[in-house]
Amino acid sequence: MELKKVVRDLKVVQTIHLNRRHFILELLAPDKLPLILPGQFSQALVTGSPSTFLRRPFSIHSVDYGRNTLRLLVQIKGEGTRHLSLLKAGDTLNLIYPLGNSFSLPATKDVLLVGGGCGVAPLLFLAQFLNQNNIHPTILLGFRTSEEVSEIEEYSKYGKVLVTTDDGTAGEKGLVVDHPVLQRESIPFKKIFCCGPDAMMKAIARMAWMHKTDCEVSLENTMACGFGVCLCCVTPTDKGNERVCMEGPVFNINRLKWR
Amino acid sequence: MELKKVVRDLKVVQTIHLNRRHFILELLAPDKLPLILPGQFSQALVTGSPSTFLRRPFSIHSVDYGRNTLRLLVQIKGEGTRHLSLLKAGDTLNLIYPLGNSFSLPATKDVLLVGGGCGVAPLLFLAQFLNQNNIHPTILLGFRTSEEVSEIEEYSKYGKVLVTTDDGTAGEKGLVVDHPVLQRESIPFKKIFCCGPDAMMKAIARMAWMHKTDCEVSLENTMACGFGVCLCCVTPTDKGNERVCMEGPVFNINRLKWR
Amino acid sequence: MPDLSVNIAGLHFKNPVTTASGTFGYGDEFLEFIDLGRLGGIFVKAVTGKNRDGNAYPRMAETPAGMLNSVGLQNKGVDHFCREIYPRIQDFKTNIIVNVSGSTVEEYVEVAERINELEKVPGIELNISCPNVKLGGMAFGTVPAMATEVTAEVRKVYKKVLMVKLSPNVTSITDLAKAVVDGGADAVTLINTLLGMAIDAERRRPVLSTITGGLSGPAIKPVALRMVWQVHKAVNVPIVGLGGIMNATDAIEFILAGATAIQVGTANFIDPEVSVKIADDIEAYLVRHRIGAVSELIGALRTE
Amino acid sequence: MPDLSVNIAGLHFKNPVTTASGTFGYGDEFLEFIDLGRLGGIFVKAVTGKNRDGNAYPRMAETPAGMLNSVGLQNKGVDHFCREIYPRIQDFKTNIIVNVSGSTVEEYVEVAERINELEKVPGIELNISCPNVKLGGMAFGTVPAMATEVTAEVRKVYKKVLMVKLSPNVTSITDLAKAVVDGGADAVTLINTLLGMAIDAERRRPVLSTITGGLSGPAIKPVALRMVWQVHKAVNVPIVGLGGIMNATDAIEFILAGATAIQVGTANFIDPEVSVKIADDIEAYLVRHRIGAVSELIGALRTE
Ligand SMILES: Cc1cc2nc3c(=O)[nH]c(=O)nc-3n(C[C@H](O)[C@H](O)[C@H](O)COP(=O)(O)OP(=O)(O)OC[C@H]3O[C@@H](n4cnc5c(N)ncnc54)[C@H](O)[C@@H]3O)c2cc1C
Ligand SMILES: Cc1cc2nc3c(=O)[nH]c(=O)nc-3n(C[C@H](O)[C@H](O)[C@H](O)COP(=O)(O)OP(=O)(O)OC[C@H]3O[C@@H](n4cnc5c(N)ncnc54)[C@H](O)[C@@H]3O)c2cc1C
Ligand SMILES: Cc1cc2nc3c(=O)[nH]c(=O)nc-3n(C[C@H](O)[C@H](O)[C@H](O)COP(=O)(O)O)c2cc1C
Ligand SMILES: Cc1cc2nc3c(=O)[nH]c(=O)nc-3n(C[C@H](O)[C@H](O)[C@H](O)COP(=O)(O)O)c2cc1C
Ligand code: FES
Ligand code: FES
Repeated sequence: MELKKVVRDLKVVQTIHLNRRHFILELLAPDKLPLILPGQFSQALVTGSPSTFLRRPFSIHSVDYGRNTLRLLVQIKGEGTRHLSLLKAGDTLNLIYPLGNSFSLPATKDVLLVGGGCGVAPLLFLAQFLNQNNIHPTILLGFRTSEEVSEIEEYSKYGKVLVTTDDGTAGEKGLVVDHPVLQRESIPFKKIFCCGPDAMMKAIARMAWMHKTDCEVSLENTMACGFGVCLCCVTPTDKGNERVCMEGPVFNINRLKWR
Repeated sequence: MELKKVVRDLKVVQTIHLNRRHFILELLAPDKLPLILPGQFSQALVTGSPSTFLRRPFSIHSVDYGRNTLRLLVQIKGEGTRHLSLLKAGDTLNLIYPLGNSFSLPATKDVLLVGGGCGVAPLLFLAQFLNQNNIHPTILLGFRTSEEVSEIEEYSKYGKVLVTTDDGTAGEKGLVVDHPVLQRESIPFKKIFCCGPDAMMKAIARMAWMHKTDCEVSLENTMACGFGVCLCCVTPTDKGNERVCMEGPVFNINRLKWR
Repeated sequence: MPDLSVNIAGLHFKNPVTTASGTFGYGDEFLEFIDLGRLGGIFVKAVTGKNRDGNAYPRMAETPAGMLNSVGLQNKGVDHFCREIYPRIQDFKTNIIVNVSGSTVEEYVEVAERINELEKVPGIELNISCPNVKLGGMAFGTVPAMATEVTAEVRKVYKKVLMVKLSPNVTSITDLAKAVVDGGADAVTLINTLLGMAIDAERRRPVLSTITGGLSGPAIKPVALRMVWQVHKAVNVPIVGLGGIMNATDAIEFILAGATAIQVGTANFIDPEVSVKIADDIEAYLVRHRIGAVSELIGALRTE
Repeated sequence: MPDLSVNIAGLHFKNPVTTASGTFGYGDEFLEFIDLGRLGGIFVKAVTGKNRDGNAYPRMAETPAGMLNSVGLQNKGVDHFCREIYPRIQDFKTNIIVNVSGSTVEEYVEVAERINELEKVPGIELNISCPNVKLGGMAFGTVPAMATEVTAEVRKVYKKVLMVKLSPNVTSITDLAKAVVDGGADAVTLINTLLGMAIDAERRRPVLSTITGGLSGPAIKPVALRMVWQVHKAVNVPIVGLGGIMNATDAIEFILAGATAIQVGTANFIDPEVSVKIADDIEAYLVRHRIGAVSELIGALRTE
């Protein structure tokens, strides 16, 4: 399979509303899916929203090469995502995909995935991929409240799932970084993959540095193109300003200027 | 009943697709309809069309005070009208209405209504109104082709209907102004009401002048507001530049600078 | 309840929401839609010395997130305004500001002098920026020395609040703002329309009778915000900000950039009730952010 | 089949559709999407004398029908361009034009001299208009005498097609166009971005790290069209027109206003295949209107 970017009209197979703020779009590709790696994302064209001019980036949540479908997990933030939430089976969504680099295949089996908010999106696909490589990660997911806890059975297929909620209505109360599994003298992980709000990723990065654990994060940024030509999405790294949509979205924390 | 302009969300009762280019929106008002006069129009807010910024003007096609509904007859021209054609029962359409002046009640019973294209829209309501005042007009309607001939039974309730089509596939072949009823030495009408493309109205006006027949036309123009404040929609009259949306859309041809 | 009032050169506005000249008629067309008493003020359509027919039609073209107009100062002249319009609108419970235009310094002065006599008009807005009249606004609004001159001459005869409305079609908006402040302006209004053009590709013709026209609406908001911000840092008089304001969020952006009051223009065409909604929603914003007075937001953009 | 080719100062373009600097990378990112050989030309990202990191992020804000950017000429310098990029792109079957930027006349001259040596680059576009670099473009692009000077100095060392890209943030675009033609420009490109600003009302902060940035997209199309039209009437060199072109209709509007070629900018972000579609649809327009050659449309707006 070729790793080639394409622009395609995908057909909405179903829209699964997980809760008031989150939904899944299952999309059928018109031709054979290209090879997609965990951590890669797509740029979705929102139609019918007068205030949405540019495409919107979403991680690939899962891929089914057999059925030629992929899923996006979307959190409703503003007008663009609200319009996407109105899509119904049979509607069309134009995507550019797959974009960006990917999480790396770790050389260890002691792997932790940490996700928060819509940052959980790429982790399902990553967990699946790790399983295919005989790695059964621990998966730590942070949600606002019990109502938003979702897809736990899905994640559980690929590893042990731990949950935190801000209000303690499910799992441990607090932030992901406060979860007991990370509050030990030495944590049982040699590699962490993290995706979520900036503050969360920075907290996890500090912890990883403290424990000298290798860690990759998937950054967000403001994107105009998503395929490397506008230079709007840069982040400072050891090589200067790099594009989050091309050299990223996944970066090893040691390459970032976060210390 | 008060003649007052209002801004209202109306509910779509049904969308009747007459042919590929024309449809009727039947709309239910949320509160008692204000008094609406024949020739008045509404300004419709098109949502979900990124290229449609301003409202779109449409004549009131008919009014049912009993059921508190009104109808618009719309011809698909560009993105705005295309989006309106997608409206379904239960959807909402925001209107400002009723706007503009109206056709006058004639002092004669020998009345001809002439309409072409989407200019037929206000004539149904006018015919209804004339009937209520014991006038049974002759109604001459011009269409492109037989496929677009529609609502003849509706018009027939209020007067005798004559039809022309550009291609002769229904009624007389040719333009409305070429219809035999107008090709006589003296035409049997003392008052003409006309609405349609500019060229058509000017041809009818020339004919009316020739026969010394009184004639009112309903003008189109480019409108930004529709209620008299932007001065974008003026037409030259005997009183200088007048607003088509306030002093019009209906003008007696003698007041226009068409000669 | 937060304090929504603002003050421009001693003139009290019950809230910062006013309406832009040329988009609000003389206010009375809006009586069917809103209670004018809920607005901080209204800026009525441009008044010139003599009757003007304005430009030929078509005068309007829709553009992406905006519109072009080439109305061209159509009005019946200052006499007619004082005799026919003023009596009709003088008792509105809001500040009535008259937009004063002209083709010569003398015409500006003549109109300002006449408006000065109208007891219930507490201020004027000198429109030195209308891009539509050939012998008119453009030059005054783009050459600082001329802007200073026309402002200074009007200042001599006009005793109440004098605002000057600037054109955005200039290399340096701050130079123009400084120029009119030097001429004696109490406040500056910005921005007027950007000069633009629309073409009908099918007919291969310009859409407007005048070929070019003034661009307004959300499309110009980023430019307007930038100019308000630049002028706020450059001069020390209050700013009335406008350009593409469609809702309270937009309005607050202008206030944060440095505007003391804002004007709602093109948005009135799409929703004639929007100005009052904006005033309500600004209040809601203040409550939500626990801000006691809207005046605390003026120029309060955090740039550290 | 209508003739789509156009000619700028002797340089042949197979069709009038090119891509705008800063929105098309170095072209190679588009190889996955389109056949570059179907384009008239590509204008690659700005090249400066030395490496530039560009501005801090956030560098982008979405606006009504447009966007602001404050990328700020990020590039690795002319050495790197000649050594690393040029070999990679030199065999594209289209005109490769290099966008040349700088902070001083010397820097412009240095870069132009180096690019002059690159056999397969038939022209440069002097970017005297980038509003993002403090010590940079702005001044050259807004003061006619400086625009003439930098163009004339570059003209001395640059032997192929010299285009100069103008800033729209000026009172008189025709004065600037005349200035660069006086300096020896073979063609002018217009427009670059309008200077704008975006504010996040909730956080009460500017959206961009640089506070202000360059506005592009459909929002600016009316201003761009107007400037192309004005310049077309004022100077006698070919114009490359751009600003908000999203489809062939937009492109034809620019050509009717006076552009010999057009550039597709921001639209590439929304549809990376759009430039080729525009070329196809221009051809369809010509067929539909029975026009034998696109060159017949240049400046062919009917204004009588
Ligand atoms: C590489 C990448 C992958 C992403 N993957 C996912 C995903 O799988 N699922 C998901 O739900 N979201 C994801 N996001 C975020 C998503 O793109 C934004 O939430 C979305 O673009 C918001 O669009 P909107 O029109 O609804 O909101 P807007 O109206 O554009 O914005 C609403 C609010 O959200 C903020 N916002 C908008 N875009 C971003 C952004 N990129 N980063 C931070 N804040 C932003 C705005 O400042 C504003 O306050 C991803 C972003 C990136 C860059
Ligand atoms: C007072 C009044 C009453 C009207 N009543 C009706 C009615 O009852 N039914 C109906 O179908 N239409 C009516 N129209 C015309 C209708 O408003 C336009 O067809 C509509 O606005 C087009 O919108 P759009 O977005 O589909 O097309 P756009 O994309 O805006 O335009 C498509 C094409 O139509 C042309 N066009 C657009 N608006 C007008 C206009 N106002 N006059 C002439 N050409 C125009 C444009 O130049 C363009 O070529 C009326 C217009 C006015 C002023
Ligand atoms: C139809 C129309 C007519 C206008 N007439 C005037 C005028 O007479 N005097 C004036 O100073 N500005 C006039 N303007 C400019 C507006 O007052 C305002 O400066 C501009 O539209 C930008 O604001 P907006 O984007 O909110 O509309 C007019 C604008 C429009 C759209
Ligand atoms: C992200 C971005 C980067 C740009 N970088 C450059 C540049 O390096 N040099 C330049 O001359 N113009 C640059 N521009 C301006 C564009 O080339 C073009 O002039 C402008 O965007 C208007 O055209 P558009 O509306 O079609 O995008 C840039 C524009 C954008 C959006
Ligand atoms: S979003 Fe354009 S380079 Fe990354
Ligand atoms: S459309 Fe605004 S005055 Fe008629």
